[in-house]
Amino acid sequence: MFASRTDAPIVPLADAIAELVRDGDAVALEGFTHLIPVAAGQEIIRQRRRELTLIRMTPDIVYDQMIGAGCARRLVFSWGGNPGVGSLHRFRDAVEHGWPEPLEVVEHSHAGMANAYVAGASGLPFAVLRGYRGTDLPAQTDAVRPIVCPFTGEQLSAVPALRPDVAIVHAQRADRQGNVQLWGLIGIQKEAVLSARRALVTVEEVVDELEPLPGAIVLPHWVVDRVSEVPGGARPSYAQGYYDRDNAAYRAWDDVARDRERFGGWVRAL
Amino acid sequence: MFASRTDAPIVPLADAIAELVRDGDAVALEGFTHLIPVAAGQEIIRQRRRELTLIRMTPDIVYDQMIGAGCARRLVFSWGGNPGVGSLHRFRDAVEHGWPEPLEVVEHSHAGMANAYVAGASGLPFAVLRGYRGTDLPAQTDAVRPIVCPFTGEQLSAVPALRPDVAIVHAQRADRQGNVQLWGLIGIQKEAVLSARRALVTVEEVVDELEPLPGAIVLPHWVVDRVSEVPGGARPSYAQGYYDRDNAAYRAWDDVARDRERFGGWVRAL
Amino acid sequence: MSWTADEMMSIAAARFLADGTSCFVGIGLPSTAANLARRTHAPGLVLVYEAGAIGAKPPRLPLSIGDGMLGETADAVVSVPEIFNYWVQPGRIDVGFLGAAQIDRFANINTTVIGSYDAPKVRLPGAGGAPEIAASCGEVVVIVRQSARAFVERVDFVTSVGFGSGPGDRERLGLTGRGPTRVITDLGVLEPDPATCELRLTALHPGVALDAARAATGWELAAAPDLRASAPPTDGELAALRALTEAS
Amino acid sequence: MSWTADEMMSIAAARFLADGTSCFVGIGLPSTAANLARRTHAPGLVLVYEAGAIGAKPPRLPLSIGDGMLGETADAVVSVPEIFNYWVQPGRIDVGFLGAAQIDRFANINTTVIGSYDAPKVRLPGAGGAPEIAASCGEVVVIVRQSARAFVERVDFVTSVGFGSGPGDRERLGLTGRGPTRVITDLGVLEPDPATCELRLTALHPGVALDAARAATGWELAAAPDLRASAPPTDGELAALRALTEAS
Repeated sequence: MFASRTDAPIVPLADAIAELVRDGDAVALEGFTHLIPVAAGQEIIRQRRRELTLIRMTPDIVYDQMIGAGCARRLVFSWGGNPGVGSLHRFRDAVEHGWPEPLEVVEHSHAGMANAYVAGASGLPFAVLRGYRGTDLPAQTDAVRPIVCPFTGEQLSAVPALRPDVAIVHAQRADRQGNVQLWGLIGIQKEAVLSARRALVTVEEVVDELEPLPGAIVLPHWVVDRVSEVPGGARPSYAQGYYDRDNAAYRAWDDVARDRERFGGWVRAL
Repeated sequence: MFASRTDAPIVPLADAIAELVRDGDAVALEGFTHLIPVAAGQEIIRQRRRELTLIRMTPDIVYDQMIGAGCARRLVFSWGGNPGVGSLHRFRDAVEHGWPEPLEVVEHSHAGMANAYVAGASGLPFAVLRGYRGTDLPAQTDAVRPIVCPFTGEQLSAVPALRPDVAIVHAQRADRQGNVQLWGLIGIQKEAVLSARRALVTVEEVVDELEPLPGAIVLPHWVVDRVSEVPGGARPSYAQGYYDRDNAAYRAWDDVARDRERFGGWVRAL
Repeated sequence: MSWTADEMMSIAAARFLADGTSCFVGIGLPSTAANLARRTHAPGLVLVYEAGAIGAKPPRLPLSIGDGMLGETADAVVSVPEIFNYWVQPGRIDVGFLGAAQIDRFANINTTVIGSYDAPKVRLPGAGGAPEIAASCGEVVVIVRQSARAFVERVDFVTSVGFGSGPGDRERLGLTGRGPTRVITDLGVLEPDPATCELRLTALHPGVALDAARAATGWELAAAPDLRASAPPTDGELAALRALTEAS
Repeated sequence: MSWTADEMMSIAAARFLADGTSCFVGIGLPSTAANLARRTHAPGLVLVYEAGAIGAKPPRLPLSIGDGMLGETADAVVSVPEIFNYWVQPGRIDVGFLGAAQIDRFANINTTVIGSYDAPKVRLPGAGGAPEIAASCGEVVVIVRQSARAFVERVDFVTSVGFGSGPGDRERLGLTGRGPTRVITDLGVLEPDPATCELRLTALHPGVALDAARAATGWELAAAPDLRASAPPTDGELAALRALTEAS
């Protein structure tokens, strides 16, 4: 069920994707605006994975690319947009016009989806939150059900655990054993890795020693299946301590994604 | 319900206890073997608080002292002993012989009690865990009830939220605004503070600037009601970066606590 | 100095943020107004961003809610589950600051779809943190440009609950916060009628006619008996706002 | 070299810990055995302590499960809720290493009270992390000195479930781990009979007679047909153990 206690092999990204990601898998690429595993997502496009259930709280450019390239059958998400810019045009084209193919959406709020990951990481079948009540979201999904407090009788909402087949996250560093260190805004990465059956971490660099840093967390090698060294693997998002967010690239994507032709050219050039 | 956004006043410990801890309160002194707020507990003894519901995952020497001194009517806990030494004799005397007065116990497992704090900190009435099933604990408490997953039908256990009137923790440092920084084994301190109606933090020192440190967490001043500067306030437990655990003192307490007379002398000398 | 309607909107919104309160900030107009307030009358405003930054002090306007400077300048950085479970859900945040694609007369917000859910005319980004912010923050301030397309009788999709279908709904749903107390637009300010929970006009920005506000609203917009005129932006407010937006 | 029965017990327990596995360690005898294993045949053993230290490498034996050196030498330090929710509960830990005040023929463990709960003869420390460790770790190894007072027909209080009242109980209760696979004592080793789940003697330590083990057990102790003799401690094992215990 979970990764073995042995070292996490450090392999090229293409090998890691080939080994861990299969057609039809539920795949979670996480990174809450920071450390987004963009290179790994684009490698999934190159390897022409199909019928994936793509899971991500904040699908942005890389998911727009994977959806437009036809990798996805379903999207599980809580906010899908180009932050600070506008729409994800490939995502909208798939939902509004079924191009390149219809996309089933399973929609959460951030709080609901974060708690679904927490339940998965905790080995629980569901999580409880104050949320969704009075909104139109529960009517559009099987993933929200009422639950009653056995002590107070109060009604709350339950969400089912997320248990991806594969989680992929990007981190700043790993050591040669495969212990992973990330810092800055840590988002939902730990929960994504711990909720998944298999986990891949791409890193800016592999180092001999993970010197402790303020705000850093460590994922032990035995909960990680593969590590790939991919400098710049989070661009155009950012990796604190390595490079800044390329806001111009987010703006530039808007033009590429608006037009099917132009997007097709982008995919061929990938 | 929660602390205001204004600075947390930095006041002498005696004033903080007088202001925040009232007879009959539910009081949680937390610190999981590290950063135990011993000085604050002993000040509660000095101020002769009575009828308290004492809450603590791991009641050890300082709770043995408070129970023996007659501060407590009820104890909510998950493991009560002198770590590495043996029994808490004042705790046992209260439970086994009702001396100095009977002590009602509400008993959890660590996992159950930690999740009860998490529910309190999360504004939820209960928490869910895999636990207690098949044990004799649920029959002895109202604080464990079965709950069924609304998605899988699986049966799990629910525990009610802990919502102490007052939480008291010890930390390494605070700044003059009352922002609190602690590092090392952080235990359950954040959850204790966030689950409580009022919060007091004793610190080793008040500094101008909280320079970031590996593994450190910060509690913003607006979730803390009072800060007291009490160097050595966690002795004989330890404060990482300041002093080590005084294992001899834990062993020595065994003799003091075994004998009611000798313990009485200890209280009078406090 | 002269000013634009958007500048008036951001300044009017900023004025409602009291110093020493905590504010959950979304990207875009809310972030502009909250950062303006922190630079003018509310230096002690605690900015909380959903990416996990508590007490962020961004030197310029972030383009994304996860912009690096948010974490680097924050008093504390926590995980995304923690920001919602330990900070938003218990009601620790005084003001939730939201935008909207559609808002209706009972201040319900839609950021999910225009048209039907199954065959949407426009697929919007979705809920994000808004439903729980709207449910649990002490109060909610909405900032949105006013138009008949955005201000509708009934939203196509209730992403975040304002007052549902009227008085008593929030209590019935167990929503712990007070809900939307103000909607700030480029034309004026709307507030819920205490008796009916229906949004009505309580202030008009300088130079805006009541008819213009009514024309930009998809329901029969009522005006409060004591309809106020917003004070024009001061030079200080305009200078601070422009310094902020030009820096980003 | 000669050795004590306690030394034999710790060494026998350490031998069962395979290299490269993860082990949830309680203070006392389990900690001694686990740290010995890490210093002898299992340098890759991952020690997890309930105070939140994952991959701790203590230079000496900690007196408390929250001893500072645990955090300082750990690969990762997490909160107490996280250690139980993200690490123990999902079954990430291979071996849960527990002590006991009482243990019964079905390997149920009591660390709560001797006598009745409401009027206990002896009030013990209580559950701590044991119930969930016993429920969720891949398997459980118990280390306890053998005596008729500790090895009872039925524990006075089930703090942690072994096999309940026999085969099928763990499955019925939804306990995800395999439960106790070995009980290591100062006299020998007991393991559950695969058919009945009843603890039976599978090994005797050097110099211990079967009758002595039976006399130290509160039920009719059966011996496995292939009853083994534990290998005596090697000089290396004894030296490592004594270096460890003398250092603390």
